This record gives sequence, C-alpha cells and structure tokens, in this order.
Amino acid sequence: MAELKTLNHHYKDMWVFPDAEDLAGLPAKATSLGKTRLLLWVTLILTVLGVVGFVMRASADGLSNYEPWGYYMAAFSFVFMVTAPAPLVSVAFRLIRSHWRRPLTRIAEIFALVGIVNFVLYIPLMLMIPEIANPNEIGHHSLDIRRTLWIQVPWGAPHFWETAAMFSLPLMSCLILLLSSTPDMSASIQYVTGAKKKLYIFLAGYWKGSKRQWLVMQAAIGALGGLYFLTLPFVQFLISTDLGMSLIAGWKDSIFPAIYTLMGFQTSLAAILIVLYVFRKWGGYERFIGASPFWSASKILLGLSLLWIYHMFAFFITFWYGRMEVEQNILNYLFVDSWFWIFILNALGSWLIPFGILVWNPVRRADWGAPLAGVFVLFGALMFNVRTFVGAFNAGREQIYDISITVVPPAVAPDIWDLFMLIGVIGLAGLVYLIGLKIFPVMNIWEIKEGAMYQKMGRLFRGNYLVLAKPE
Amino acid sequence: MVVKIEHKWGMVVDLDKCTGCQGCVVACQAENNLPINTKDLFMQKRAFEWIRIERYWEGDFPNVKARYLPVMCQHCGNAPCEPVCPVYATYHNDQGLNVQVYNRCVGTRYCINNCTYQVRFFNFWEPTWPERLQNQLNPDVTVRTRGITEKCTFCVQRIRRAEITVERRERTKLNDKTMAARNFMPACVQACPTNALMFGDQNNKEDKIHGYFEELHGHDGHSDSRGYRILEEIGTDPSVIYLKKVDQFKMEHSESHG
Amino acid sequence: MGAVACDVFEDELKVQSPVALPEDLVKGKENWYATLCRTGPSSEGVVVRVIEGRAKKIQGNPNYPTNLGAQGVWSDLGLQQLYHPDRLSNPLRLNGEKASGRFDSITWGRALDEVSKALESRDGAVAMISPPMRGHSAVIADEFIKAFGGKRIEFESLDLKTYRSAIKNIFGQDIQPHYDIGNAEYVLSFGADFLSTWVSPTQWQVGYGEFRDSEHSHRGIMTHVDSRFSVTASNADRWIPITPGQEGKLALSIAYVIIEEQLYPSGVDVNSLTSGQGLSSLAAYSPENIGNQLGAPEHVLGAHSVPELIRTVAREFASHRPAIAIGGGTAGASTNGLFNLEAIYLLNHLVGSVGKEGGVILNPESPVKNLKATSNAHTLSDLEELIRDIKSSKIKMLIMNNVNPVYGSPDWIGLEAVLNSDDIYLVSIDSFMNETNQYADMILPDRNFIEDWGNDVPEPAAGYQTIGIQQPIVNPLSDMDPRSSSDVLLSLAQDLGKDGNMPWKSLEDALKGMSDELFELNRGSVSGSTKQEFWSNLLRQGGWWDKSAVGQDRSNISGLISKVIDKDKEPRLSGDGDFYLVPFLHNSLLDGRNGDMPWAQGTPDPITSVAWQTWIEINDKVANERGIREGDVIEVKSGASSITGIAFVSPAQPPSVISVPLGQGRTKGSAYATDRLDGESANVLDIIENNKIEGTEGLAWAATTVSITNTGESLRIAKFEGDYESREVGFTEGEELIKTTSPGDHDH
Amino acid sequence: MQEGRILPPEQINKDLLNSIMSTPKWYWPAVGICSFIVLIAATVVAYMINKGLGITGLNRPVMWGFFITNFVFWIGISHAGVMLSAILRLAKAEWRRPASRAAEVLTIFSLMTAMTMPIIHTGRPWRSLYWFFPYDFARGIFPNIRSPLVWDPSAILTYLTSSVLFVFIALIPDFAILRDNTTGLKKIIYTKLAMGWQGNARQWKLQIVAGILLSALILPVFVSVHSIVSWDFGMAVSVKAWHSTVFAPYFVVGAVHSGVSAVIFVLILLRQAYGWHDYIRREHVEALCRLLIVVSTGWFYYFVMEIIFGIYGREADEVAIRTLQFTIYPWNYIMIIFIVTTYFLPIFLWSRKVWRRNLLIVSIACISVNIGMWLERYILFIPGQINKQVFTFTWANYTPSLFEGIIVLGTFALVTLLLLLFSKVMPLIPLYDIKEGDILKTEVQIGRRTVPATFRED
Repeated sequence: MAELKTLNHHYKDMWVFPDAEDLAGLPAKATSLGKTRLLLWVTLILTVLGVVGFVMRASADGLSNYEPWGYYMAAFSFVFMVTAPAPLVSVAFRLIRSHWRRPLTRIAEIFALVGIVNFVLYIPLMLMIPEIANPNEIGHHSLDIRRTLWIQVPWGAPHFWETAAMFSLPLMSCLILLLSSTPDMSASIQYVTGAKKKLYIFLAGYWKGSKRQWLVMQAAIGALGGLYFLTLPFVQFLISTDLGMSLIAGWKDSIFPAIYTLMGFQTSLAAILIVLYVFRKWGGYERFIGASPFWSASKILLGLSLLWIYHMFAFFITFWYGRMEVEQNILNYLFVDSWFWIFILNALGSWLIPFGILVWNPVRRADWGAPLAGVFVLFGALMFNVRTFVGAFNAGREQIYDISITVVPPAVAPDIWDLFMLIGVIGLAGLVYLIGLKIFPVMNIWEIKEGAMYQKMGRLFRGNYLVLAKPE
Repeated sequence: MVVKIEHKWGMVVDLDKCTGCQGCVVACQAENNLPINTKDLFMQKRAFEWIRIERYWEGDFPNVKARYLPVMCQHCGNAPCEPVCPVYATYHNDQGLNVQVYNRCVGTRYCINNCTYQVRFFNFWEPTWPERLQNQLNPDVTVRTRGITEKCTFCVQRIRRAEITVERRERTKLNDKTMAARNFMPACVQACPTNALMFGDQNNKEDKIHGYFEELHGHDGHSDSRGYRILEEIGTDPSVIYLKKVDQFKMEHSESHG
Repeated sequence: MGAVACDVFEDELKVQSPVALPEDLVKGKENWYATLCRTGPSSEGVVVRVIEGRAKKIQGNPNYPTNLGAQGVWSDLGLQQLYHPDRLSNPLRLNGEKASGRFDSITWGRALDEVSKALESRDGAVAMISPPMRGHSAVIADEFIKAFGGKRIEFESLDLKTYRSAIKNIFGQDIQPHYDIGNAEYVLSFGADFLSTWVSPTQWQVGYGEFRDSEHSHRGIMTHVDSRFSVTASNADRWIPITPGQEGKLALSIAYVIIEEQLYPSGVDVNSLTSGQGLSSLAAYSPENIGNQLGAPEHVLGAHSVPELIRTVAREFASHRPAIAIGGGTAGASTNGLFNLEAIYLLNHLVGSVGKEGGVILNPESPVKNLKATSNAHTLSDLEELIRDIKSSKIKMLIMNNVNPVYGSPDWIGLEAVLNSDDIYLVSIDSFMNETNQYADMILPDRNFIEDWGNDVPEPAAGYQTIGIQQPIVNPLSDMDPRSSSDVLLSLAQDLGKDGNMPWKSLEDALKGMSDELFELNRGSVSGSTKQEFWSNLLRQGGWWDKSAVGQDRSNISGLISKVIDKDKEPRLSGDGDFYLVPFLHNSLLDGRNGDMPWAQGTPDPITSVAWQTWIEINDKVANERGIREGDVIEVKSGASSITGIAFVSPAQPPSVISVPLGQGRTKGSAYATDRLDGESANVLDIIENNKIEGTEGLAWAATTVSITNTGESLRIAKFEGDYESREVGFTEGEELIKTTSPGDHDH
Repeated sequence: MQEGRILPPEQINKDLLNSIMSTPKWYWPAVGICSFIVLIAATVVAYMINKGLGITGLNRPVMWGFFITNFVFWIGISHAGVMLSAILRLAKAEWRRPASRAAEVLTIFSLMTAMTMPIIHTGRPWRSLYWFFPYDFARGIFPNIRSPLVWDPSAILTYLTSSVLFVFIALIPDFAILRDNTTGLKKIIYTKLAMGWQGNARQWKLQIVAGILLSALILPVFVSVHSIVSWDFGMAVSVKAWHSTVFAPYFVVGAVHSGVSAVIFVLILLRQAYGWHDYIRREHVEALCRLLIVVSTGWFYYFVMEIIFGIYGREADEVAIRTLQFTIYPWNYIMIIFIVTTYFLPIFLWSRKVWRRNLLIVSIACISVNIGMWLERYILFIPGQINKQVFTFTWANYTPSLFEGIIVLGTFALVTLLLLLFSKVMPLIPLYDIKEGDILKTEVQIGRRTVPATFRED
C-alpha cells in the first residue's frame, strides 16, 4: 500500500481517458491526416537528389566494384535498421499485453511499407558482394574461401538467399499492417471518399467483426509476428556480416550481429516515439496519446542504451585483451585510429546522451524525454552505419581473402554524390512512410477502444487510483 | 620503469638437422630436476617434457615422412600466459625470459590454458625421487612441489652462472662462444648431437643466432630465408626461430600408393 | 673435489628483480671432469659436473674426437646408474639352492676368498662372458682368463660379427672404419640405424649435422633402404622399403647400373673389381631382372617402377661424390647377411670413396702395443659352444662381467638351464640384479664408470689414433662398497700368483703405464714436460689422440665383385605366419642394458613416442583389415614361441612387416625395469628362430616370420603423443607448424 | 475469474510461517540425506587436497574440467534472484511476488557454493588467499589486476554482499512478524533482526525506497558477474573456442535461463511441500514460464551466433573443435542432448497454456533446462582444450574421475541443504509482499466478463 502512497501524486498525467465522443470521432480523425503537402515536397526533392546521386555514382564507378558505394550502403543500412524492426515492436508489445502500446502500434506498423524501399535499395548492393571463393591462388596467409558465414559456397550463395530473405520481410510486415488495420478501415469506410473509399472497401469490405474474424485476425497477426520475429534477426545477421564484417579481413566478431539487431530495436523504437510525439503535439491526438507510452518506452530506451555499451564493451575487451595483431588492426581501424571521431559520435548518440537524458525520472515521465533521446539515438545509429559499412567497403578489396588486414586503411569522407544518396535514401523512406500515413488510419482504433474498456479509476483507502485489467 | 635489456636470449631450431633422437629431452630432465616420467604419468597424459619432440606424420606408405618438431617454451615477447596469472607467478624478466616463480604459484592453471605452445606443465602429484637418486638433483634448480606450474627456463640457472663466472669474475662479454666453451648453454643445446639447436643473445652482433633474428625482424614474415616462428600470426612474438625443413624430393600427398 | 656453499660471493646473491627467482641464487661451486661414458652403444667422451662431491650432469666432451661435445639420449643415464636405489652395494653370497633369490651380503674379504678358492678348485675350467671390451680392462680380463685356462666370450644380443667380417673382406682389416658423413655429398645406407642405435650413432649424428648444413656447404642427400621405418629412415630424403635379405641384390643392381652407365669415377679399376668380366658378371642383377624380387613398392617418391627407382638411386649415388654406402642392422641379419653387407660395402670401392674425405675412413691400429683397436666379435654360436662345454663339464666356473646373456639370448639356446645347475660356479660382477645374476653363487658389485678408472680405444675412431681415458670422479656413496671389476680380477690373480702377464697393482697403475708409453711417443694432443704433467693433462683432456696418425686402405679389390656374387644365396626364413619379424634396438634402452634407469624407460621413442612398454608396429591398413586398434594387446607368434605386446598402428610401417623393439620384458631387476602388467612388456628375442648367418654363424635375427592375433584385451598405451592422429591440420601457411622448402633455395 | 482467494493477513501469517513454526515429517530425513552427501563430498575434497589434483581426470591439454563447469553452472543459477526480484520489481510484474524471496536466497546459496569450486580446483588451495587479497607489501606485489581471475572474486563478492543486503532489507518486515509470533530465545534473535520495525509509514517508505534503490544498483553487478566469469574464458586467446566476443551476453542470458528455471522448480517443490497452493499459484508459474520462453529464445540466438562464428573464422583448430563437438562420440551425443534439453524440449513443454499450468510438466521442463545448461558449460569448455591450437600431437581427451563426480554431486546437496535449513528459520515467501499484492487485487467488469485487474499508478 505504501508503495502507492509514495507514488500516487502523479497518476493523473499518466493516462487520459478518451471518453465516448472522443472515441466516436476517432475513425474520421484517424483517416484524415492534416496538411502534409510541404513534407511531401521536401521528401520528394530529397528523393530526386538521391536518384541523381545514385546515377552519377553508377555512371562514374559502375556497380561491379563495391568500394565507392560505402555511403550508399550506410544509408541503406540505416533506413533498414530503423524501419525493419518497427512492425515487430508493435507485435511484441501486443504479445505481452502492455496497455501503453495501444496508441503506437499503427504508427509502428506503417513502417512496414518502407520495407519495400529497403528491398529495392538492396538490389544493387546484392550485385556488389564480392566472390566468396578466392579467385586468385592462395598466398602466404590468405584463405581459399573468404571469411563469411557461408561455410561452403552453396548454390546461389549469398546473393539468392539474401535476396529471398530480404524480400520475405516486407511481405510479412505489410500483411501484418493490412490485417491489423482491417477493422479500422471497415470502421472508417463511411468517413472516407473517392479512391481511398474504394481501397478501404476492397481491403476491408469483408469485415463483419464477427468473433471468429477477430480470433482469426489476432491469430494470424500472432503467427506472422512470430515468423517475422524469427526472420528479422537472420536478415540483420546476413546484412551485417555479408555487407559489413566479412569485407574486413580478420574481423571475426560473434557479437556484431547482436549489436546490429539491438540497435535495430533501439532505433525503431526511437523513430516510433518521435512520430508519436509529433502526433501528440501537433496532430491533435493528445486525448488519445497519453504520457504513459513515453514513460514506459523511455525505460526500454534507457535499457537499450545501456545494453548497447554493454555489448560494445564485451566486444572491445575481448579484442583488446588478447593483443593479437589481427584484432588490434580491427580495433585501430574501426575504433581507435581511422574512424575514431565517428565512433565517438556513435557512442554519444547511441549510449551516453540518451542515457544522460533518460536516467532522470521526471524526464522519463515527461512526454518529450524519450523522443528527444530518440533523436540522438537515430543520429548515433547513422554514425554507426557510416563507421561500420563505409569502413567495411573501404577496408581494401585486395586483402579481403586474407586472414587479417595487414595495413590499416584511412577513413573516407563522403563526396557530394555520397551526400546526395545519403539524404536521398532517407528522404525516400520518409516519403513512402508519409504516403502510408495518408492511406491507412494512423491510430489503431480498435485497440484504443479495447484499452478504454480495460481501465477505470478505482478507490483504494483514501485515494483514487488507476485500475488496469489484464485479460488472461 | 624501462629496463635497458642487455641480453635478450633466443634460440634457433634447424628442423632440417633434428633427427628426433630425444637427446635434448633427457639432458633437460637431468639438468632441471624434472620429475621421473612414470608409466602412469604417460597414461594420464601428464608427462613432463620441458622440451618435447613432436612427431607429425605426412603422407602414407611408402611415401611417408615423420617430421620432428622440438617444442620448448618460446619465451614470447608478448606472452599470453603472463597477463592471466592472478598472482604474478609468471612474468617477463629483463633478459626477455618468461620466468615462473614457483613459490608464488597457486596453481589456477590459467597460464597453461592460455599458452599457445602448450609448454607449461602442472604438477598433479607430488614429485618424488628415491632417496639415493636425490643425490643427482641439481642444486641450482628448485625442486617443484605438487600443485604448481613449471616450464622451460632456457636454463636460466646456467645463464646466471655464466654471468657470475664470465661477466663478473672474468669481465669478458657473454656470447654463445664463451658460454658453449664453459658448458653454460642450455642443457638441450649443449646435448644436441646434430647442432639442430642454437642458443645465444639476440642483441649480440657476434652471436650465431643474431643474424636469423635480424633477418626475421627485417622483412614482413615471408622472405627466402628459412627462418620462421611457429604460429607467428597470433602475435606472441616468440624468441625461438625455426629453420624450415628442406625437402629434397617433391612428395605428392594426393596419391598414396600401398 | 667439489666445494662448499660459503664459496659464493655476496654480490652473486643480490636479488636482481623485485621477485627473486630461485634460479637467481646459484649455490656451491661446480667442477667439470672429463671421462668416458659407457651407457651408449659405443664409448663417448664426456664431462661430468660435480657439486659438493656429487655428480649432477653429464655432457659431451667438446674435445673428444668421436663425439665432439655431442651426447646421445643415453649419456645422462650414468647418473641414475650411479645413484640408483636398486644398485647392489655389497658382495652377495648365494644362500640356499640356486635361483632361490636368497643372498646374504658379505664383506669383500670373504667374498674374494671364496671366489679364489673356487678358482683354485676349478682351475683350467674357467670362462668369462663380458660385453665387447677394449682398453686395459679387456687386457686384464683376457690375461686373467688365459691364466686360468678358459675362454672369454664377448657377448652382444645383436652381434656385429657379420658386419666385422664384411668389413674385413671388403676393406681388408678388422678395425671398424669411420664414415665421414659430414663431408659426404650422398649417403646410401642399408638397414643400419646409424642415427639412433647402430655402432656409433653419436659420432655419426655429429656428421649428419654437417651433412645437412645447407647454410655453409652443399646439403647432402640421403637414401635409406630398410625393411622398417627406422629413425634413420625417417630422416632420410628417400626411404626404400625392402624385403629383409634382398639388400645385397639391390646393392649389386646399383653396381650394375653404375658400371653399365659408366658412372664410376676415372680412378676406379672396374676391370680388377670384376676380374675382367665387366658388366657380364653382374648381368643377373640388372634392375629389370631383379626389380620385382626386392619387395620394394612401386612409386617411391615419383619413380614409376622399381627398376627406374634403382637406376635413379644409382645415378644419384654415383654422381654426387663423395658418396658413402653403409650397411648393417637388418641388412646383415638374414641368413645371407654376409653377402648383403659385402655387396653394400663393395659400392664404396665402385665410387672410389674408400679412404677419401667424405667416404669410408679406415682407422689405424692403436698406438699402445698391447691394446687392440678392435674387440673380438663373438656370436650366439660361440655362446652355444660354451654351453656345450659346460654340459660336458669342460667349463666349471663362469664369470659374468657386467653382462646379462640369459635375458639377451633366445630361450632355445638353453643357457638358463645350465646356469641353474649346481655343477657350475657362477660369479657375477655387476651393478644390478638381473636374469643372469639370479643364478649366481656370488655377486660382486662393480663400480659405475663415474667411480672407476678405465680407458678405451674407441671403435670406430674418427679416422686417427685415439685413446679415451676414464677416471673416478666421485667416490661411492658412504653406504655402498663397489669395487672395480678389473681390480677384482687383478687381486684374484695376485692372490693365486697367476699375475705373471699382469704386472700392475691396479687398473690405475696400468693406465699410468699406458700414459708413460704415450708420453714416450711424444706426439698427439696431450702436452706435458714430465710424465706426471702428461698424466694430469691426459686426465683433464679425457683422452689422447693424434690427428696425423691415420689409417690407410689395405683393401685388395681384385675380383671382389665375383667373390661377393659367389656368396649370393636366397635368404632362408623360418617361423610361421605371413609377416616378417624385424626386431630393433630400442632408442634409449638399446638391447635392454639401460632398462633399470627410469630416464631410459621414460624417454619416448622418436617414432612412436611410446615409453615403458613393448609396442608392436603394424601398418595402419593391415591393422584396419584385422580390426586392430592402437592399444590392443597383440600376440606375435613364431615357430618357437610367442610374445604379447601393445599394438601401435603406424602409417609408415611396411604392410608385410611387424617390428618390435628390444629392451623390455625384463623379469628380474629393479622395479623400473620389471613392474609391468602382463601383455605390455615382452622380450622379442624369445621368438627369434634359430637361423644362422652363412659364413659367420651369427644369429640371423631378421629371418623369422610371425603371425599376429588380437588377444581381444586392450591396454592404455603409455605414449607421449595425444589421443588424435598427429598430422598437420593448418589451412593457411600461418597455421603450418613444420614449414618445408625445397633445396637450392638456400644453398650458399 | 480471479485466481486464488484474497486471504486475511492472519491466515497469510499462519500459512507462510508454518515452515518455521511446524516441522513436517519429511524434513529431518531430507536434511539428513543432504548432509550425508555433503559430508562424503567434503571427505573427497579433503582427500584431494591431501593427495593433489592427480585424483581428478584432468590432464595436460585439459586443465579445467568438471569443477570449473560446475562453478559456472552455480554462478548461472545465482542469476535468478536479481532477475526475478530486481528486474521484475522495477517492471512492476505482479506475479513476481511469491517468487522473489526464494530466488534471492537461492542466489546467495548458489553463489557461496560456486565460490568453493575455483578454490578447491587450484593446485595449492591453502595459498589461494594470495589470489584474492593484496599481500607481500615488502616487494610491492599485489594480485595481478590484469588477470580475469582477479576480476572474478571482486565481482562475485560484490554480488554476494549486495544480494545478502537485498534479502535482509526484504526480510525486515517478516522478521517483525516472526518476532511477534515467537517466544524465548527465538524471539530475542528475531527482535534483534527486526531492528525495531513498527510498520509505520516512514519505515515502509524507507524499506521500499531501499528495495528499489538496491534493485537498481544491483543490476550492473548482476550483469557484470557473469560477464566477468565469461571473460575468464573469452580472454584466453590460445583456446580458440573460448575467445568469442559474444560470450558475455550469451552467458548472462543463459544464466537467467537456468536460474529462473531452477527457481520455478524450487517454488513448485515448496508449494507441494508446505501446501502453499494459495500463494504459489499456477498463474505465477505460467507467467514465469512465459518469461522463460523469451529468455531462452534470446539465449538460443546467442548460442547460434557462438556456433556460427566458431566456423566463420576458418581456423583449423577451431574447425576441429566444432567437428569434435558435433560429429565425434561422445561429444555429438552430449551436444544433441544439450540442445534438446536446454531449448527445444522446454519450449515445446511451455508452448501450450495448459502445459504451462501443469506443475509436473513445468518441473520436467525446468529440470531438463538445468541438465542442459550444465552440459552446455561442459561442451563449451572441454572440447576447446582438447583440440588446443594446431598441435595435433598434444590433443588429448578428458574423462572426469569418480571423485570429481562426487564433489559435483555434493554441491547440489549443499545448496539443497542450505535451502532446507533456511526454510526452517526464515519465511521463503515474503509475507508483506503477498499482502500488498492482495490489497492491490481487484476486478473489472467488461460486458458480461469480469477480468482480474490491479491497482497501478500507470
């Protein structure tokens, strides 16, 4: 009881009850996104710049040699890292039935559409992956087969398998999005007009809301979510090794894919929270989006930032302690010498600043805390991708078949086309996401309604408290 | 504090000369009070050989070779065994030797695990000698007790005696010739009938082995000289150079006829 | 001798590093004394480290001609022999009937009395068995036996008689030659394990070191023909497996090629060699004719057929001069052994490398008149004759001088039986109890070479006159009372007034006499203005030698080839089963004489890394077919009897050969030699069939065939190697342990 | 419908203190058996210290065997405590309440047991004081802080201290209740332990804040302990199979996996032994199992990483190690058993709600997890040493001796014994926590359904 006494002074900020007419108005509101023309134009222009950059780079260097494409890879990896896990975030929190997820699930799921962008962006990279079997004869300390996760070289490795895996992701995530938004679309058919109406009728016309349909829908989402949960780390693993680690000879680091996956969840949670904040602040959704998502998510962000440094340290000490030449070279290249400053920025963004912000209870409880940290997290992630993948792409094509890099290459700065591609890729992602927001209901209406059912104010001793029901 | 290394001892092993005769092994056991290698020790895989001759098969009958590889402590310049000892029982002395302090050792055996060359040995049992045989024990070498780790010392006791007699008393420079003349070479080197083992001071121009180390440090690891160090890639920087075995006739591994 | 700990200066005790290593503090004063080491197959010059009256270490004597500071695996064993817990300390008199094992220890006085009584009563019927001896101990032994009118047999398990006779027939002298491997360009050896156990391995290993030196000279090439994968074979550039007994044919075939293709140098008089018949005399031995009889596999190192192989080897042998052909071991151990060896050594004449640098160096006579430069070679047949004499009570008293023939000879000669009878009085002079001594009426503890005087004319010497000297370096421990065997014999002779030809008080006395003799010669390595000074310098140097006094070639080559060919007979085999049995000397135990020393037992065999046990080498494919795995206890059965040992599956063993080391299977002696489970230790001599070598009557120990059966039980094999097949597994060059390169790259 | 009745505080006291107030008839026999096994193990240890490590099956390549495996296993078990009481407390998971105390106590005892292992496995245990504490000031030599073996004791001792503190803080209110329900000497002792607890608002506040603070502070220690233990191996460059960057998180997650399973099993035992059906309820077990599904899957991910990157490097010896682990008898069988028992069998048994609520099935799953996790350590540590570097000449196998087996068995008996003894003097389920939970319980009407609910502040 005393636990409550100590904490009950702030309960009222935590959840705002959408009352009856709020809920009634929600479908209409959720399907009509406010004025976004400006944003659309901006992202469009960025995209065009990106295309220009890509064309210039391709015409200059062609697609055969991967080395000049480092920044493109970094941009791709960044967008992939941020967007791919987003649908999983919603599925995961739905799985553990945390109430605060309800406002953000749809926002998260719409990121699924960006998965298509990821796939398209991946195609040229897939063409660049160098041969796995060593074409030239084995020298003093070079290997017959490059250090990759492909123990032998099976048919189509790595290109075919990776493409297949990359393709399966948007497939599943878009299905999840479609399924979970079906009830809302059917609920909001009468509020939309024109093509959108046709689309809604086409997509959600069949929805009766029968018990069976609900069960099937939730079961399907669960199953797809599970499948996605199994596939995503694998794809992240493929990308982080085949396009990153395996290009730096001697970098044998079993924790790197884990770090990549970890940052995936960190960044996509950050992105979701930022969007959520935008909706709450300027989208007029404060009646639906309480502070509690920010508070709960901020704890997770805090934990993730700590996990990041923990994993990094686990990697660092293992490489540093042994004083083996191989590992020293890797450390020098990616951490100490060439990419030192980028690494510092990366560490600040992914760990120190978010940690410094979110370690304070009031900040965590405030709705701006987590999104603010999220901005830095995204920046840190960008730095991480630049450091790792630009680094990997420029670690010396001639020594990738060796057991270790013997010379530590310098860091490479982006040229103008690289920058174009960088912003272009991000712009494209943003554009697609905006379109997604315009098409689908931005709020998960049925979950919010459900949520409203599950809580009420209850009286305990001398105070009013929130009562949360956990359906078993 | 930085100590100026006057002597940096090193060894050169000519694999082309080693006949695997085990002379060095016995000499080492006699010099360094190694426990008697009983039958049980062999069966338990706990036999002591500070220097051991490894025999590697190559090919099949009739085109078969037995390659001999003498392995002793490589006295690594960057020894993996040193940092992991919790009690500083093993450390690097100012002559480039990797030394073991028996009375500090508590026997965690971490150093043995972390030794790349597997030249560290653990006293699982209390080493014992019949009373009469104890007359033979070398007073310059500690008799190890149960539960501690031991390993090749490059016969540091002989080096010490050499310093005392040659350097302090006679005020002459210590080099491989002055040492060899007075039986101050490590027991294995002194014993080797084919001179497959050479010992000396890496820092001393006139020593026979000096050239090999010069050569090795000169180039990036692969030149036409025969010198190489085993498992060099790990970066342990050993003080033992091996000279490649010379194969007079090409041996085709693929086809092995009975 | 020796000094005390207070001898250490203070500055030497200063702790250098923050942590004082125990090794930082060196105690006592060390002294090194020169002497001869007697634990190896031949004597070596060594220096012994002494601290405070105790011998601590034995090392090669850098000046001694034969081993030049090198030492073999056995050199240090002397120390353990010296301080062995089971070493006999006092004279032992048999108490009760023979072989009861009950001895009571008595004083030397009473012991000598009894022995001299026995000598008196059995005068004229006294025989002595000893290992091959040279130097004054041999002289004394001989004179002693002469005085008491019997005979002395120099006994070796695997005797060198055949080798010696071959040498005599080919090079015209008894004294063993030295093979100058160091300066040779090509070594062609047949069956002789000269890098491990054969005759004088340390000396030849030193040569091998120079032979392989590609830094300063041209790297020599070595081809080894052997019926098993010996240590020497493993070090050769090319190993040619061959059926035991066919070595001679191969050698003659090589000779054929050399003559046919006229590869011999100009100096060689082929006409007289072939007594004018030229190639025709060898026609039968053309590679094409005999190629398929040798049992050598096709495709040895790139050769496509045996004839091609023979021609390649012949060309190499003849073109890389100086070249040496060495034969011994198994090559001389089949019934046609003499023929084989002669045919092999013949090749040296054919390439003109006799008496030349880098060839066969003939050794001179000894500088001292009554010292022979060679030892008499006796064989098993001589021992058998002795046994007959004992049976016919022609011999009533037997003196065993540091020898163990009961263990070292096959059971079927029945030595054990005659020794076990009361009508022979057996005196053993030895340091340890063993199979022979157990039948002794009196055991007299001998001194170890570190405690005893002695000298030796090394055989083979390094090509010039050499005399090694052995001096007592430490006193026996207080609780021990051994006496020098020679002194014992001397005093016995003196008691009975039969020391007419032995005008010496003691062995030391005899050595002093020799020293004076050498002093008179006024040449050689030892300097000294007075006899006394000469004597002490002699002791300090550990010997006397004169590089200028070399031997010369006395060989008469006319018609040599035809003489050899006349001896050619197919080797006779006996036994049962389809494997050739090839016994061999153990790397450190040799023929078992070092079996009591834990170091010798605990030293892994170079090839198999097995210690303490008898292993049986089987080809891996054969083992697979027969379902034999390493560690299985195998029964090896010849016609005579059978032994069991532990299987060692080797990829290098010829499929038709089973080879077993000597040295194990001791039944009496110190625990180190005898405490074995049944199955893991056996004496291979017990299953050797009774075949004699034609012409020398030596035991043809490689003429036995055996069958093997898996007893089904299996033991843990005591080997240093791990539990996995030891082959290189590295993927990259960096992971390669033993890197190889081809010759020429580094020739200077 | 609400599971389990809401009981009056007196009832709760009576039920949960019955382990202390009354002695069931199986109790002393159980204690007897355990202490007998412990005694035997202790004798063996004494014998080993007397004779030397020769009596173990250790040999030249394989220097760390059963003892170290067992050490890591117990360290792993010790990770249940903080996981359940600290993390779940911070996460405000209601179902943690009955489990927390048992988990923390298990933590402490398994830690103590674990610490004995490395000490008796040293060659000269009587000297291992050198290893933990600075000594030899004369020559200014301290333990070598570069050595992971020095990081170990510091981390473990810190963890032990903070865990003890943690348990004690949580125990204070219960001590007070014991104080009020006992007489004589017991009363005096409990009075001392209760430290004058009145149960007034301030004391509650302090106790709770202390609890929360400790949970927050203990977290880094919790992570560091097993990470450092893992670095004992990760730092060894010469044993390729150990030198893997993923070890730290891999070990920590694995530890939680085995630890929580062990706690679940202990809880089920308690429930059956003392009839605490109203306190340790199926919903708790189920919730813990659901947690484990996530944890074990995370563990499996790291495991796969570890294996894949074993071969990734294409180093001959490392490939040999993996070949040994997967294809060569007996390791291939151990590997299969380990993977099945650690992951696939439990996941299968936890896959359906009905099974998650079936105590027998759950206990089987939990036991199998711990069998698997023990084997995991074994198969992780030993093959790496057997095929060490490319010196095939020295590669040799390891067969543990009977003595090692007995000592390992003894450690299990020891932990059980300590738990039994603890249950006799202190409540294994936090009374005040349960009461608090009951107070917060309520229900919500949705249409015709009544859904269990709790008072929350968010």
